[in-house]
Amino acid sequence: MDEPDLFPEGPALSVPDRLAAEALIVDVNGFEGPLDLLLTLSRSQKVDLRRISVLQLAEQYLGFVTQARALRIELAADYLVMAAWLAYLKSRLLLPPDPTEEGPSAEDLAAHLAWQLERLQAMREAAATLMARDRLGRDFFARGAPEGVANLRTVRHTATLLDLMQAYARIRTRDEFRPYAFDRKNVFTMEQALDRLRGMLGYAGDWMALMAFLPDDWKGDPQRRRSATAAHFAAALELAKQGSVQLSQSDTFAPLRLRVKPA
Amino acid sequence: MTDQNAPSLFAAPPMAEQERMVEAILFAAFEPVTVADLSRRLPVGCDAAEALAHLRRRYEGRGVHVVKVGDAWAFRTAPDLGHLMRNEQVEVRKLSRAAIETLAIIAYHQPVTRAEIEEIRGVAVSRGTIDQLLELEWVRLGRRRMSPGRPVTFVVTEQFLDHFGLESARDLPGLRELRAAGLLDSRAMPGAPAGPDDDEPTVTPQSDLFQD
Amino acid sequence: MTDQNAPSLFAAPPMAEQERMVEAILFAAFEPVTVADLSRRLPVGCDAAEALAHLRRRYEGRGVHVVKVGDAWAFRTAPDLGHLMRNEQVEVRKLSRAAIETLAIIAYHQPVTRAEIEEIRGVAVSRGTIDQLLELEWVRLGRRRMSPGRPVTFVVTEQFLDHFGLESARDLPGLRELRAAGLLDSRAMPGAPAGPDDDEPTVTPQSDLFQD
Repeated sequence: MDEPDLFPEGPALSVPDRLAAEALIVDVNGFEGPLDLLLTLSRSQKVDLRRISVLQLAEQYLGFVTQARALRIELAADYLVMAAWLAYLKSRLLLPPDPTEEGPSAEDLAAHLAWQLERLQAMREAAATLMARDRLGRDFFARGAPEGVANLRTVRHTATLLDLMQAYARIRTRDEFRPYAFDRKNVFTMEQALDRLRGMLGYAGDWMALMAFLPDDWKGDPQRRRSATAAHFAAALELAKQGSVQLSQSDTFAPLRLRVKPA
Repeated sequence: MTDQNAPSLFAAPPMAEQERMVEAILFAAFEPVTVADLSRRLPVGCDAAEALAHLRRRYEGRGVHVVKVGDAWAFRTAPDLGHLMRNEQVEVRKLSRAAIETLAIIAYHQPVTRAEIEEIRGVAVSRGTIDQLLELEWVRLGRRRMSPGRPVTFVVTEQFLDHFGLESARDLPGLRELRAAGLLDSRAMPGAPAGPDDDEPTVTPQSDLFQD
Repeated sequence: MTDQNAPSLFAAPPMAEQERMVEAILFAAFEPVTVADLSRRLPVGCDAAEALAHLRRRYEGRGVHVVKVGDAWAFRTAPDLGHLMRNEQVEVRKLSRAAIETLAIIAYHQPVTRAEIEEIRGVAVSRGTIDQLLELEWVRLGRRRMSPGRPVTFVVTEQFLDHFGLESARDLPGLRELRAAGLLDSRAMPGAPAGPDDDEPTVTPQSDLFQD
C-alpha cells in the first residue's frame, strides 16, 4: 500500500475538535490500541454507538494519525494498520458501489466496526459494574477466625495449578540449556573426526585430500557420507585454527587438501 | 429425638439438629462448602439441601447471611454492614485497566481464548495480565477449544463468584441484555478469509452457560 | 425506639439493628472482640452490652454459640458438634519441589515410566516422591509399557483434575502458552537466548493425548 495516498490533508476540523485531537495525541501512550482510540474519538459524536457515523469516525482517526505524524510522534504499527484499513473503508463508503466487486459491502464493514466498538464499550461498562459490586473483604466478609480445633492434625499436601505449570516450565527451560543429545544413527561427530584426524595425520606425508580421511564404511551411504564429510571438514578447520595443519584448495569446489604444518 | 442411649444405626437426626450441624460446618469454614461435602460430613440419612434451605431462611435479614457461591454455600456478612468492618478489610491488589477488562471479557464470554480476548480489546494481552488473574484464582483454564491449534480457554472460578458476591456466572450484571443485543456473539469481520484467526466456535461461547 | 421518620443526628439504630451489627462484627473479626471494642465500632449511642446479650440468647442451642474468651467475645462451634469439624483441622503444606516436578512431568507426558521421569528431570526420583503422589491419589498406575522389562507407567487421576480445576489433562497449557503467559520467562536463566517457540513435546507420549 502506498502510504502518502492514505494520509491526505486532514479534513477541516473545528477548533475544539482540533484541540481535542491534540489533547489525545499528548495522551497517546494512554491508549490501549486503535479500538480504544476509536472509542474515545466516537464520544465527540454524542450519539448511540449503533447510530455512529463510521465515515466521520474514519476521518477523525485519519486526522489524528496525520497530526501525530506532523508532530513526529511514532505510532505503533497496529495504529497504522487500522489507519490503512479505515482509509480503504472511507474510499469504499464514498464511492458508489462497484457491482463487479466481490466481497462484503462497505456498509457491512462499517457495521462490523461499529459493532466492535459497541462490544468493547459494553465490556468496559460491564467491567466497571463488576468492580463496583459489593466485594468480599471490602464490603462483606468471611469468617475472620475459621475454626481449627487442634487435636486432630493431619498434614495435607497441596499445590496450585500455577505451581504445577511453573514446575514444568522450570524443567523444560532447563532442558533448553542442556546440549541436545543426538541419538540418531548415521551421525559422525566432530569430536570423532578430530580424534581420527589427529591419529592419522602423523602417518600422512604431503598434501592429502580431506575425503581420503573418511572411514571406508562412511563413504557409501549418502547420509553417512554427508555427516562424515561435514565432521571432518569442521575438524580440519579446528586443527587449522590450532595451527597443527594447513589447508589448501586450488579452486572453488575443488577438493580440499590438508597436510601437517611443517615445523 | 431419638433415644440417645440406643440410637438406631441409620436413624437420621431430626431436621432441627441437621440444621444446627450445617450451621456449625458453614460457620467454621472460610471457603464455601458444597452440598456434596455437607452430605459427606453429616451423619448418614441427613438431607443437607433441606437443612440448608431452613438455615438460609433463618438468617434472612440478619447480620450474616447464607450465600450461594457456584455449587457451594457460605456465611458472609451483610453488605450493608461493611462500614463496621474497617479493621478486617483486606487491601485488594489494584488491578490494571487491562486486567480488569480482561477479567470482564473472560467472565462474560467464557470459555474464551487469548486470541478472542485480544480481538475484543483490539490490542495484545500483555504478558502477566492473565498470569495475575490466575494468581488471584479468579480465572482458571477451561477446556481446549476444538479448533486448529486447540487453544486453551479461560473461565472464571468459584473464588471469582465469591469475591464479587455472585451465585453463578449466569448472574453477572447485564448478561441477559448483552446477550440479547448480540454483544456476546462472536462475529468475524465480513469477508474475512478463513485464516488462522478462524478459530471461532460454531456456537457462541457464552451460550454454553445456559445449556444446563 | 426512636422515631424512624425524624431521626436526630445521633439517634442510635434500633436494638435489632445493633444486634445485627454485633453479629457481623463478631463473625468477621480475626480475634475475640471486647465490649469496649464493640462500643467503639458501633454507631454513637448504641448499647453494645445489651446488643450482645440479645445476640447470645438468639444463639442459645444453635450450632454456634457466642462465647466469652478472656474478657472478649467470639462465635464458637457448639461443643457437641466438634466431631463434624474434623475436616477443618488439616495442616496444608506445599508439595516439595521434587514432587511437584514429578507430578508436572506425569501430567504432561502421561503415561510415563519412572525411567522417563528421571530422564526428563535429569535426576533420580526417590521412591517416597512417587509414593506421596500415589497416596494423595493424584497419580495412579497406568498400563504397563510393552517394552523390555514391561515397566509400569504413571498417569494422573480424576482427583488430580479436580484439585487443579482442570477438565482434562489436555487442557494444560503447552510450552508456547506457558511462555506467552510469562511463566517461562520469569524462570529463564541469565543470558538465555530467545529460543524458538516451537519446542512443543511433539514426539513425547503426550502427543497421544491430542489425537482424538
